[in-house]
Amino acid sequence: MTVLRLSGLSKSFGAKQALRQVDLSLEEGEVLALLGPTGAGKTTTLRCIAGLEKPDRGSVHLDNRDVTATSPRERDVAVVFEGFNLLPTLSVFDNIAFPLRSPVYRRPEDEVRREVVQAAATLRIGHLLDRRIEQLSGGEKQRVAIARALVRRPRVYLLDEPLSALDLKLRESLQGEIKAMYQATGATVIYASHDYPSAAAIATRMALIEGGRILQCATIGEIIADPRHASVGRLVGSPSMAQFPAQGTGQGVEIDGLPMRLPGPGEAGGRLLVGIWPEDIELTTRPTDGYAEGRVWATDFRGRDKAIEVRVGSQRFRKVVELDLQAQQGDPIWFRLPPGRVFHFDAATGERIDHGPTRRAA
Amino acid sequence: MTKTTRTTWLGSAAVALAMAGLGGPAGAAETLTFIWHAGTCADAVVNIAKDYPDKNVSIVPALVPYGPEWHNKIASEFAIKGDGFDFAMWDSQSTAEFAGGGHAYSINKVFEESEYLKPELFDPASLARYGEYPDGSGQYWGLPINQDAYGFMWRKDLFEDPEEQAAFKEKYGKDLKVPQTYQDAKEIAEFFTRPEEGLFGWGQMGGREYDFATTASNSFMWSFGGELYNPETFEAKGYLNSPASVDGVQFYVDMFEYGPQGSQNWGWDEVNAAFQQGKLAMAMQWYYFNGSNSDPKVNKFAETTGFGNLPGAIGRDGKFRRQYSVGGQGMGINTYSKKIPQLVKFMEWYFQPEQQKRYAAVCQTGLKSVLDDPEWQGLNSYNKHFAKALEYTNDYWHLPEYNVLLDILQEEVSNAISGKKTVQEALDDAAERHEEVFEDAGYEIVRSDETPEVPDTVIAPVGTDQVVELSTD
Amino acid sequence: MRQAIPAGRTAAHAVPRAISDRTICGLFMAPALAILLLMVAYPFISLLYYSTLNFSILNPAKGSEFIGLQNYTRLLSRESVWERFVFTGQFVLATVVVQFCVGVAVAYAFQRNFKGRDLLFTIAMLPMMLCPIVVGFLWRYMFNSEWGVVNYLVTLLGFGKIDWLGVPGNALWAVVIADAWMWTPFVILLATAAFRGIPTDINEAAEIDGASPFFRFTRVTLPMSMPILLIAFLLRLIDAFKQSDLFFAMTGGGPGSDTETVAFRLGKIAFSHFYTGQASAFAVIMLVIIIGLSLIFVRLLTQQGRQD
Amino acid sequence: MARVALDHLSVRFGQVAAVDDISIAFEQGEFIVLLGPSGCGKTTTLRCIAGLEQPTSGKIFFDQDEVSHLPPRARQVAMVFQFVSLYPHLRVRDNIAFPLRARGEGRAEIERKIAWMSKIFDLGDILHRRPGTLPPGARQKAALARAVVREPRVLLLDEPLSAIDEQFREEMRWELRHLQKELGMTTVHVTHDQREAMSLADRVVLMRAGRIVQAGTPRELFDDPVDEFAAHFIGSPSVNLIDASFSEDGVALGEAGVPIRLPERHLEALRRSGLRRGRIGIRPHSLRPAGRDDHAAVPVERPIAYAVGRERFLDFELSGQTWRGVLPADAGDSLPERMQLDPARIFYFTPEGVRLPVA
Repeated sequence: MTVLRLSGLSKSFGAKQALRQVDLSLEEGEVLALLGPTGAGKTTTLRCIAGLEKPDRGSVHLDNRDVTATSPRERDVAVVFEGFNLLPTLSVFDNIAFPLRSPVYRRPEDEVRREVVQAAATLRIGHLLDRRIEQLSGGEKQRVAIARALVRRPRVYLLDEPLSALDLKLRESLQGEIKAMYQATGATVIYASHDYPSAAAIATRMALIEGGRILQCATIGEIIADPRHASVGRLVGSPSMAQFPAQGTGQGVEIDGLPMRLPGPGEAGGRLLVGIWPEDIELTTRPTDGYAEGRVWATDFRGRDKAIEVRVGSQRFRKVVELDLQAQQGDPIWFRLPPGRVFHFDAATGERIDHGPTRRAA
Repeated sequence: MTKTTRTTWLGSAAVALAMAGLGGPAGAAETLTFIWHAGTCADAVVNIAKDYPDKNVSIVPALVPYGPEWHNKIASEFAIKGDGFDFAMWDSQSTAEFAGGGHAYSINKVFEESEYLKPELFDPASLARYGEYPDGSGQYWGLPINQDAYGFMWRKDLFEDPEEQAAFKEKYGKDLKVPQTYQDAKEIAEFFTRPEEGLFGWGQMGGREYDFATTASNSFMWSFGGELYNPETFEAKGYLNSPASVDGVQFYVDMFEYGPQGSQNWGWDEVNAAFQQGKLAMAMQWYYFNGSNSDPKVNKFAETTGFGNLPGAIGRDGKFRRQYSVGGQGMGINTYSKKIPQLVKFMEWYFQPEQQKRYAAVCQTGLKSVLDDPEWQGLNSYNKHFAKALEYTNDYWHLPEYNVLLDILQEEVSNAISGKKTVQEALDDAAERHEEVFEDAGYEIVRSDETPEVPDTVIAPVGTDQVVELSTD
Repeated sequence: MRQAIPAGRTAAHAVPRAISDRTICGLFMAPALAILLLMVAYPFISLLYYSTLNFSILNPAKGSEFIGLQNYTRLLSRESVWERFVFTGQFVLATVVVQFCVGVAVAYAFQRNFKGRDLLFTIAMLPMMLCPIVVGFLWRYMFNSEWGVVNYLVTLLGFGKIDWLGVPGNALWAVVIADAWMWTPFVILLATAAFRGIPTDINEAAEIDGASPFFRFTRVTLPMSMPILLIAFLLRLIDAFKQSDLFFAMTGGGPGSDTETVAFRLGKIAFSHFYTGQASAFAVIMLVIIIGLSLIFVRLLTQQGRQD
Repeated sequence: MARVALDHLSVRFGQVAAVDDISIAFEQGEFIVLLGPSGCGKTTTLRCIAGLEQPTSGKIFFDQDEVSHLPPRARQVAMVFQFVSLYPHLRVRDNIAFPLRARGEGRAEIERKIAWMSKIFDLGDILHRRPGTLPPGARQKAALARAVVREPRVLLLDEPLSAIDEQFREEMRWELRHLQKELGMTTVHVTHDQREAMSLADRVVLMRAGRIVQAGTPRELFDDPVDEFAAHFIGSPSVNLIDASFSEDGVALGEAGVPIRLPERHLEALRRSGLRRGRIGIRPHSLRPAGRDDHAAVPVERPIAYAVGRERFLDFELSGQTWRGVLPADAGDSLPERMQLDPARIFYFTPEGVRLPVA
């Protein structure tokens, strides 16, 4: 069942176009990540859904009801913002209980208690219920904020970068908790983030947004197999997609500054971007036929493996490699782009110009 | 709030309301507020008023420092027609300003309504000085409550020291005695001016504040036969800058040579302080301060301080005149006060001789019967001189614009003292500016063909051919 | 204002569409605007009105005559008035410069940790809390040329006694000293706040960069505290421009009228002479000057902001 | 560039030893990261090297020169701070010129060095802008340029990346790593972020309570932690840990006493230690679906599988605790019943947290 549907949502603030024709729909129990860089329109989208912002055009449907013109309290959604917006004067318990005591959702007090305790247990903050907000750490506050949204059991949860203020370890543990929470309650969630790993860890589907436009909305597997836009490639993956400015020759594609000719769709003289997921780039530490020579610009040790950045002229890419690969900064390295694994994008618009998924699916 | 407490609360509110309603004026304490400058006399009024038989009435002082703030406070209240005070002691010259603006309550009405308060209780001169406006109209706006005049004090120990007397005789060829003329005073002042000993001959005020310089210089000006203006023709030119006026002010300015450095900007406080520290052989000072200057706790030379009247001067017409500034305040009533009947009752009590005698022990009463009383005259060394002094006092403009005129004259005299202008220039400028004020205020200036060298002969007493000596005991 | 509109919109969703957001905004702001109008605009307009009249509030019976800009032309054509502005300018310049030199230096000294610093700081703040008239009389006695403590110190140093208050040039400095004594604490306070607002990191960074204390002060501390110091400077400037109490108590404006500031003169015209019309015109002129000064500083501040 | 040596360095604040008798040397050109939780003494150590803090005892050497008590100005070090690394009132070029002017260098020399820095750090576009108008990454790059421009003997970095958004932080790590190697400067970097430490360091110095817990390459710390603290602090996702009881028969995990078969050589070592109880740790990436060999395997209860990018994780319960392992990318939808610990990568800890050598 479709819980939420956005159609043709547009919104501008003065000269700034925040949203352009945003279409999205969300099925019951689905967790959708809204992934995009800062300023892409994530927060505005969430605010339109919550009713905190009125779109200039387009509509918001909740359970097939047009709610575009209704006030936030008439919509059954809960929002967790990047900040904590908790009430510092109240205890943790009272903060979580707050929505249940508000006029719209008023419940009997024993039921309130039950719900609060249960939500607190889900987020492992049962022992904090009597504390005051100011005594909590950042991670604890964030859990309280999530519990406060959880307790009301709304139709849709809107999480706006709820983890970006936290450090890595805390973020990882909260990711798990948010996952556990929605799996346990079957909640419908939109999770807005600029951080691909955390979005990927939580979401079943991803909507990639940039410049107020939805570039693609699909499962991660689908996105990897068939990225629709150059920006999608830059937003997804860790490291993200390698992209090389290139030129069409009529017969194929020539990557700028590299002795590499690849089959491709480019017209003669057309500018394009050749994209490839780093995992598909083949490397070797010895000069090899058909491989281009680059230089290791920097390395990044990641515990179980390491990433390297390779540069040749103005071209560069990053790739995770085995720890044992002998590649120190400044070392030469040889690489190859297997032809079946590359995508072609229009250099000016970023649109894909070849069609269909590559052979390989995730 | 529980039900019981609410009932109780309502109950007590009702009682309170009922009390307020029933009590009325009889139950409520009445306060009569007055404005004055802080000091012994204001304290005396408050102290005496504590014994006022009607215990429902209390007298509340609203005191300000002496100076313009005091005038301005009264004036500001009048400007908004407020009843922030019921009565006030204002300077003699302010009567015109406040009565002219219609803010003062007529004392003639008080005389009519009261059984006791009548003009005869006061010296006619005092009454005129502290309450009459316009001059000679018989319309009174204040009662003399604190009479004051410029007086004179000197160090008897110095004057009576045989060595000093001999030295003086040696130098000036005459006896050292308390001066009766400024000409004499100047020689004595010169004689006692010994900066290396920390002793100076003469102390006088010259400060720019309020009326400090003007009241002092006027005393000289009048004694030399000068005048501020001609009240008939409203000429200031030819009067304020007449040769006689210039003589007087010049003499005043010259006298600073016999005072300590910086005394050019002294006020009464500095004159007192310097005298009390024994730095001055002679000083001109208001009678008002004699109370404290004769107090050994305040003045370590109190026992050997002589109090008396200021010298006079022999003017360029050869006549002797002795005139000095009147001080002190009249007591006026705020016409916007809502408590005038209660106030008049209080005044009837306060102006009884019994109360006034108590008052006169520290301040200068205006009640004739007390002033004439030998008992009061003998109370200290200066009361008898004060009774005499009133005959020689003079006052400046009784015009509503006096404050502007005063400020101009203060400025110009101050310019002369500091040497920024010569006395002639300063008085020329002052006369010019005064006439502008007169014109702005709508007075018609009738220009005479000729102006007198010594204006005093035209509009006031001519003076005497002989020096009229006053007692210095 | 942009901030307020979305909030208004949100509220508007719940109510019938008959009233627009803008109207609601207006309705909410109306009481505040009315109060502002009453508190600021009314007195100002009546000030402007009075400034065109020949009128004394103490003598209303005499009536008020409309005389256009005569009050202004009269004031501005009088040399003595211009002299007052020149003197006031000298005073303002002198006192504010002294206050800032001393205040900033003392505040800088207070940045160091030493024993009794807090107590000393509190004591240093005291003069600011006193009533200006009291301060005036205090200094009047201290500057008394015969027995004042200042001349005592001067003679101890082997100089002759100075007539502090009787000579215009000296009197200016005497009042500057008194004014600076009273208001330097304000500069210390704001400068201290400004200095403390500079992150320790910045100073440490400069120290590591090899900067000497003086170099650090002039290149880091001072420029970084400039916005607050500018505000303090403006406040002190306006306040000094309005100074009259100290002159009233210390010199009475004398000798002559040489140490009358414009505010002192205004006070006299308004509340001693009760030339209400002329005083209103004078007040308008002063106001224009103060607004002009403020605008200069607002521009400086926004310029600084824009550069960041 | 200098070799930096700390010799029995201690800093006390009252009764508290912020730095407690540290001796270590940093080689010329080495990228050292001081890592640890807040209050471990890493920042104090850095500040001692800078001269902003005075050691209570001990000495600091730059090459042969003892600098322990020299003022910061005299040490020729450069430092980049966490929050305010640039003077906000100065343009980028004046920021870079600041240390040169502070030392009174000539105008031409200053111009030359600004040009040099601009080239290395690619600052062309931002030289004339003020820090407030710059994105955080560019700001820190300019801060680095300011630090490096006067060729310090040591470059000190006090959490320079922690105030930057995660987005930019990753980029800055790459830049920093590259530049440090490029310039070959002895660099001491302080952070509490193990990811950053691993990424940047030639050698990580892990600190706790004023002492050095372990110093070594990132890989040494990851693969061979000296104690439970080090094992836990380093690595993301975190190491799985569980209480274990050791007996003659074998090893049982958690309160539920889940038995686990371990290699004989491990049991032998445990027996030799005489311990009855302890803890066992395994990193998620060393925990994979068990093959036919049931050696070192644990049962999977309540599994939740999820993907992060192309990696798939499996969270499951083991005796009431959540453990995390990885699933191969090519595994289907069916979840394993047992997960296997890579025997070579099991950590054994005493109840006090000290690592038992087993292998």
